[in-house]
Amino acid sequence: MSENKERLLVKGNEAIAIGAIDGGVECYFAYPITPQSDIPEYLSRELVRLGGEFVQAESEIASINMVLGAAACGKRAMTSSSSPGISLKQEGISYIAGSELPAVIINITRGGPGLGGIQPSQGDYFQSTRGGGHGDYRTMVLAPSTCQECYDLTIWAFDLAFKYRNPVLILGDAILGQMKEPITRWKEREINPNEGAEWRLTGKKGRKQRILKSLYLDEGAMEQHNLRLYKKYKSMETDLKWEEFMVQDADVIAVAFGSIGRIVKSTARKLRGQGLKVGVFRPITLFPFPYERIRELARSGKKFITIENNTGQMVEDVKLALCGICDCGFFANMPGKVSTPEDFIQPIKDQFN
Amino acid sequence: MSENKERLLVKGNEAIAIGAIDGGVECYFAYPITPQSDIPEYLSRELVRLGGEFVQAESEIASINMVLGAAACGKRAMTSSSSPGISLKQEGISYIAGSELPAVIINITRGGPGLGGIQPSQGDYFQSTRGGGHGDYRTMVLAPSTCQECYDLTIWAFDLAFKYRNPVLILGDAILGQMKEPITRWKEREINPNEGAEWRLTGKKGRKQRILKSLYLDEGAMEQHNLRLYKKYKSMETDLKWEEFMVQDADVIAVAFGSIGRIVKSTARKLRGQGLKVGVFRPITLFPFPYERIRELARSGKKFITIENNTGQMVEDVKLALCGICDCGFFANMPGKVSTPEDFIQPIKDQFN
Amino acid sequence: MYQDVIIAGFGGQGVMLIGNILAYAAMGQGLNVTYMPVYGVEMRGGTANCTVVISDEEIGSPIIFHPRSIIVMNQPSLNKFQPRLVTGGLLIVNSSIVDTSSVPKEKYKTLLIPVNNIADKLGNIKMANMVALGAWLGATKAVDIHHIEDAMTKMLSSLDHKLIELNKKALQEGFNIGAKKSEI
Amino acid sequence: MYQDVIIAGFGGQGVMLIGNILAYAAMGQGLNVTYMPVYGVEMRGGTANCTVVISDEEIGSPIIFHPRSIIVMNQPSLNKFQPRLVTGGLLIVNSSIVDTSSVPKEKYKTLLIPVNNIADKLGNIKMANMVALGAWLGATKAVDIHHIEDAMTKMLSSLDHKLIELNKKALQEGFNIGAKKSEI
Amino acid sequence: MNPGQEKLVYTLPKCMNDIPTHFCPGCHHGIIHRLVAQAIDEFDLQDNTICVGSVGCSVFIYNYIDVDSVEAPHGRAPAVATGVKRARPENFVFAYQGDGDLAAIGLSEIIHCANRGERVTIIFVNNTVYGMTGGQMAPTTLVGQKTTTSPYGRREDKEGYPLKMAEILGSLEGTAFSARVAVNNIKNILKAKKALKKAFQVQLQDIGFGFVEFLSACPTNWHMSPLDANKRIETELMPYFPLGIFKDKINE
Amino acid sequence: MNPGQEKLVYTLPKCMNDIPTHFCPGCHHGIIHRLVAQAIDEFDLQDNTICVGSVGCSVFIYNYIDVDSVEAPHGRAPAVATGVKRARPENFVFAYQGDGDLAAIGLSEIIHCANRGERVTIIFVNNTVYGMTGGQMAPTTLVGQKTTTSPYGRREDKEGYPLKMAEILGSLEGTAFSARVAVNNIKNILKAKKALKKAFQVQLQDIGFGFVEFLSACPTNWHMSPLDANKRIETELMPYFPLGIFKDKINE
Amino acid sequence: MSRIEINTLRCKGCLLCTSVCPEDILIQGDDLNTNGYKFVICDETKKENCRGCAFCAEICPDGVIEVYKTVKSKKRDS
Amino acid sequence: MSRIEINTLRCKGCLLCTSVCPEDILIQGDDLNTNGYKFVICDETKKENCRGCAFCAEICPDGVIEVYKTVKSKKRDS
Ligand SMILES: Cc1ncc(C[n+]2csc(CCOP(=O)(O)OP(=O)(O)O)c2C)c(N)n1
Ligand SMILES: Cc1ncc(C[n+]2csc(CCOP(=O)(O)OP(=O)(O)O)c2C)c(N)n1
Ligand code: SF4
Ligand code: SF4
Ligand code: SF4
Ligand code: SF4
Ligand code: SF4
Ligand code: SF4
Ligand SMILES: [Mg+2]
Ligand SMILES: [Mg+2]
Repeated sequence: MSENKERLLVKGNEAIAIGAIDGGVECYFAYPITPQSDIPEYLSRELVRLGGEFVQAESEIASINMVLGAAACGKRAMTSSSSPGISLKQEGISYIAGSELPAVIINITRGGPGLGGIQPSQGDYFQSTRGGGHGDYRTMVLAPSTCQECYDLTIWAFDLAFKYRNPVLILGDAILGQMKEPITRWKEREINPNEGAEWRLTGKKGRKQRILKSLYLDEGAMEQHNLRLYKKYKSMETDLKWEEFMVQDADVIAVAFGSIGRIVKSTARKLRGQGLKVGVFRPITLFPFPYERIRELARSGKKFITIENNTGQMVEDVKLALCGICDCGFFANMPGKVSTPEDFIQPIKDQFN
Repeated sequence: MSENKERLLVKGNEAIAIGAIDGGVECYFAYPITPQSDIPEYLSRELVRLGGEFVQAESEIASINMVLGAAACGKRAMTSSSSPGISLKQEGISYIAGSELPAVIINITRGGPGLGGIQPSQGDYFQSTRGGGHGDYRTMVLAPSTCQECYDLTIWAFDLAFKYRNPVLILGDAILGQMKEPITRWKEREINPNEGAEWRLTGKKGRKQRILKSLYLDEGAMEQHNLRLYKKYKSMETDLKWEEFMVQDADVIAVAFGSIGRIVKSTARKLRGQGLKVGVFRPITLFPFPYERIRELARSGKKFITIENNTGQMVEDVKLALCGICDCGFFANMPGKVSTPEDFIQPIKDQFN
Repeated sequence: MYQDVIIAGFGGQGVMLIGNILAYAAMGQGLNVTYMPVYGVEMRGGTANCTVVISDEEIGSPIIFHPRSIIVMNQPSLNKFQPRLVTGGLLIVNSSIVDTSSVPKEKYKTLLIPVNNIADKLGNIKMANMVALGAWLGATKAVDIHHIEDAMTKMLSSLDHKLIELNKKALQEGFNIGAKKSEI
Repeated sequence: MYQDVIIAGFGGQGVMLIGNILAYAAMGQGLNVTYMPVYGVEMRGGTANCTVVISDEEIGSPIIFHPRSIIVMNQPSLNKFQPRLVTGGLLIVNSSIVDTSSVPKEKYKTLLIPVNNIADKLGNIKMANMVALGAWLGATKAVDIHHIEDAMTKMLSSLDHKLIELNKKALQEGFNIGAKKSEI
Repeated sequence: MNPGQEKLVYTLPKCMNDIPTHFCPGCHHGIIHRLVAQAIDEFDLQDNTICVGSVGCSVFIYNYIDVDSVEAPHGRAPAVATGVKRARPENFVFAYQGDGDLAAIGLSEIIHCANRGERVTIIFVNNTVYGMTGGQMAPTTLVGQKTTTSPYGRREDKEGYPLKMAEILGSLEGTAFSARVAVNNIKNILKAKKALKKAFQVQLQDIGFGFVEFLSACPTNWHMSPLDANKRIETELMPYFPLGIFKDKINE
Repeated sequence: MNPGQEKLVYTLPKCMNDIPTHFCPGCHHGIIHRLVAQAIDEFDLQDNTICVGSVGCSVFIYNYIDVDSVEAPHGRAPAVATGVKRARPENFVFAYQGDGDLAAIGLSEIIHCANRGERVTIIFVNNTVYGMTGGQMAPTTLVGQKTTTSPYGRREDKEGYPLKMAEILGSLEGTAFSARVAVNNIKNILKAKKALKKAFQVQLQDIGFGFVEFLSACPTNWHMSPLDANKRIETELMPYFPLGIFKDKINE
Repeated sequence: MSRIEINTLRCKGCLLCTSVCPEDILIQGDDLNTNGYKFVICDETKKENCRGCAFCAEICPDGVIEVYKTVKSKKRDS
Repeated sequence: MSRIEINTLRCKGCLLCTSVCPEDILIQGDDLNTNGYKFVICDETKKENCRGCAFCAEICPDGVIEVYKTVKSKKRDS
């Protein structure tokens, strides 16, 4: 954190909105839902002031499809919502992925299933990383754990979305969305007028017609399309990102993402205070997942425990990473339970036996 | 297959519709989509003739919510759709799971993502088994591989839905939905007027008010709710189901579900003809997944390959089952490619080296 | 006992109907059978096809890439499916409208039958499909003809009796030709 | 340096405001800080609370179950949060409206301050929150008072100058009381 | 009863629970809840009613009105109500929805439900904002009205004009009764009661779909005192959203 | 040109590709496609147009009309078009939707798009059935009409009456032009051309939302010969779905 | 004389009741209840005029008011 | 004499054109094209009457017809 630059005290939601502005968002479409409504509230004011487009859509479905439309024009387009609203966007997300369009989608989750509640939860990990919609597609998934990261990763998300022509999802929760923390803005808003010039729709003047679609009916066409997508998803591994916290000499590594990731860091500090060598591995890209790095750490003999604010989702990825080397412990902080560092002390300690 | 009973030559879709009728469906709500429209077409005729309710809803969302309403009244209620339509139902499915209501949901998949095509695909495995909607819920998932199973499993699905008060999903594909095969009806339609008497809504006459909901705002309430759900999902393992085909003496076991499961059986027969000891393990319940049985087989030294009509989804479950014992090969038949037994010969052979 | 066939032609030529009748008959005979149609928008194109597999064992795949026999009722179907027929397989061609010079004869057991003309002579060109089905049966003997007749009666129940009888005649005519031609 | 506090009261008592001011001031002083409000429907109930954590190290959890200090502006807040306060922690109670007999005094460093009355005397009962914040600062010295004043000026910019000055006075008054009382 | 003797003439409806509400001071939801409960009592329907709740500030309706209840996802109450009514035509079925719920995300469901003529009764609370989520713009927000997501006021050329649901639904064949009412004063409360009664009757008499739109104050998100908010109903809402009956098949 | 000299007076519009269609014999989609293409040519918009396709028998519109195109999920074309137009207000944006697409699953999207007055033009093809999926009941299916999912005929008391979209959308403030036309004979084709032109103009002149509903034959799913299906437009559809202009802000 | 009973614990001080009382009986008090609201009370000087019309109760969003009507002595018993 | 050209390969034999021709020039032929459709042809006996009105082309769903109009000799060149 640079001490010289001005720091702003903002909510995670606002940090995302500011990140979107600095990241060059031009079109933003959303429908209100707690605990993310600060994002549309901020952007309805600030993006509109800057000449960008904001439409409060009639529904989550309409908003994701407006994103599809704007993205097809090569604009940096975004939508945001929370769990039930994200469920409703699944068809649209699948279309955007299938049509290979860039889009940034924010999910500030709540507890589920159903109406559930607005309490913190990480229950949407599977939905985010395995493509909750139909078909064999993936979205990139970024999981911030501080307000600064909310800002940083939103900017990155736009770049990734255009790099891969694919939806990029930011997975936060009510803690991150609602807490305030100082952030530093480090990027000037700039709009690249040539972005997507090779594929975007502008009217066909001076060139051949372009068709952006996900329909593949001709024999063999869908097969080829799926194969190409598959290779693209594989290639995303060049953009893996994670944080390692005191893992070097650790005997036990706790794997946790997002808000739980930061809370577990507090736990680790406490346990270090008790003389236990605990480290934290915090995946930042949830898809692609840093399997290889975890495997590497495992080979050096460390023990693992996954801690999530759900009944066990990312732990499957960690197990797939550890496959054949060792197993992984798991501690489920039930969705709806607001976690504190104390909650994780015993589960981590248990790994030392 | 009993030779005495009359056999009917029907499509898989029709077998499901007939299974629904014999399974006692009272309310059916749907929206047309290929390749499953035979189901609403059949039931709009036959269920209505029997005095049941059919509404062609204005959308997939409306239809899943009509199911929610009818299920809340303790009726055997069903909806059916195909991939994009199922994506749209995710919010509703999450609500039904969260409200602990019984429902049967049919997904006769198509190829995705997006509009994709109506070709066969198993691209919705993750969505089905990991709860494509938000929150930490699961649906039971049954995967038939013959028209007879389409009929049988639909009947079973209703029983399971009421047993667990949970949505049960039947995951088929275009091959199963569209192919005709002889089936034998073995169950008489009967409606149990007392089903769900302990929880269903009827008007509160003579008892206390009942509230069916998924909202849990009070401190600790959602946590408890999620814990209870989690235990329920665990308990579903008493209803695991799978088919083993020549696995006893097999050196290599191919794991495959649904239509691919039956096609791989043909491949296995061919390979046996060539002297290779190949078996097939076909999970019928995809959630819960028969991890334990696969692990057992692995311990006896067999090799595994998973074959799917997607880029690799169930293979993660097989790997989780095999964790620490051995790895699992994988062959991806790309969605949209119509598979034949020949396609799988080489991949399976490769496992023998 | 195992047999499979792809039947293909224009939308109006009744290829799905004879596929269904064949499957139905096989079931009547106590055999295992699968019938797989093309479906959905593919049908808008104007051509249609279906695959029937008959066996006394459990049937794995209802989809056959290399069929043992095919019945092609028009030119596009010949072009599409003939290259996939197994060597030595049975190839039944509607020679009334297919350019017979384009039909390979050595690799396969090829039966060129002017089913349109035969049907026309029998009284209705629409029964060309029955002639073709009959020919296939004559050549393969895969299912007893009386089971086919039963199936036909059931499936065509909306037609009047006379037409059903005519269809049976077409079937028989095809059967005879198929049986004879394939003896050679 | 590490400090955390839960501030709780009725919706109208301005507890979120002083939480924000505190967080803002901590940031101004170059510290790490997190501010965590309750949000959503929970606010409909009529009570509100927030948690502020201040540290010169990276802050892990913004949520504190066992706080080191609490400021309770009404009875329900005392009932809810006092049991969670760490032994020896700082407990600041608005004794103007809280039943002081119900306040445990031994386990904690307890400051009973009639903030409503003090604010009223200073000219506006609405400044009770500032008195409370001042008292907490006086007792903890967690953040320099001039950073608080800067933050206040920024946050209350919509108010006229005179009111801001009054608020500063309330803050100072509270600070003095807090400092004095906690010396004892 | 003797002259001079006291009689309890107003207390909570029988089917209402005697508990504090979670609503903000001066919120009309509380009044409307009670009117609905009174109508249930009047037709003696408590034992026979199934209530479909929706998502919005009225989400806890089942805590207040003591009848069997099911919770619908945001906007889908008409679909859930359809499922309930088709499953149990013998029950009285009503749903209670806000304007975000009914006119934004749930617009398709309400129109199709009305158009099918489902025998259900829908209570629609139009407070021109999303109350529960903190005052965002609704499809019924007035032109020029500032909300948290229309900080410069609703602009007719970008966001369009507020939807008049009672009129739109009234124009559909399946709708048997549609009216717009208010509860800002006693006269209007009396009219609202009458309208509610009819919206119940069209279901009970198997005539068709019943609908009542309530103009409702949200002091919190209008940033007004309860009294000013109450006045706004008459001064700002009624000129655009006229009270009245837009369809009445009972009187046809 | 000399007397007696020949002149090509009718050929495909410039912006149409010269390829066979995938439509069934006698399907009106083909005629409507060409009318749209003619209008594009007339306003010289080919280079500037973005077409939003929908899911239904018209799904391949981009194969026929040679303009930049994006494919919307079933029912969501108005939302996609909104996204496109907001992103590129300088382009001419139109969507083409069937009656299942627009009036069933996409009802909410079309109404809100119209109500916002989005500067887009929507071509709506009402053939009273779901064509692509094999002839199921649509929201516009006539009472009594048998379809694969209304095998006993549409029942007004269960399925309600067909929705009149041109009228409903015409009643919204944001709609600048709304009309219902047919292409069953030359006279109606000429009227249809005029209506299309206006629906283009309201967008080009930044007046508001433009909408044209076409009554369209689906011989296949009506189980009629093309000629009989063409006749049904006049004998059965027009009496319920009157042709006409329901909103015209150009002439106001 | 008719009369009303106010459940002051539940009153939220919205004052809607004061806007409909034909006798201006209801006024805002000075005290806060435990929820922090300034609840309404009866103006002691006007209390007697209560007609038992229940307008106040009809409009109260929180169901705070019960109304007891006293049968007019002029009327016959019923 | 004006005239039309029919792309018989693309004609689907729907006969809509026959319903609008003021001169009844178009009739269904007997042959099938390669797509299996009985395409329309011009009635040789009436062909000459073609007005070049293009009604047939306007209504043809498949864009099968092109119309060539011959400028009337009575009119002046333009
Ligand atoms: C799918 C979904 N989207 C959004 C929300 C968030 N949400 C809850 S209530 C509500 C709107 C409330 O407004 P309204 O229906 O007008 O009711 P009010 O609170 O004003 O009475 C919204 C958007 C949700 N719960 N579910
Ligand atoms: C979400 C979703 N639901 C259903 C479908 C299946 N589907 C494709 S087109 C269509 C309806 C077509 O009818 P219509 O819009 O009237 O167009 P037409 O084919 O009649 O021109 C349906 C239901 C789909 N593709 N996606
Ligand atoms: S936010 Fe508005 S609608 Fe919701 S309870 Fe408060 S006043 Fe009522
Ligand atoms: S099914 Fe109907 S709408 Fe579709 S192409 Fe055929 S005739 Fe046209
Ligand atoms: S009952 Fe009537 S007169 Fe008496 S206090 Fe209430 S409103 Fe006033
Ligand atoms: S209306 Fe009810 S809540 Fe409001 S002030 Fe009067 S008594 Fe209190
Ligand atoms: S141009 Fe006119 S006259 Fe000539 S064939 Fe066509 S419709 Fe008939
Ligand atoms: S209208 Fe066109 S497709 Fe139809 S018969 Fe005439 S030329 Fe052929
Ligand atoms: Mg509202
Ligand atoms: Mg249609």
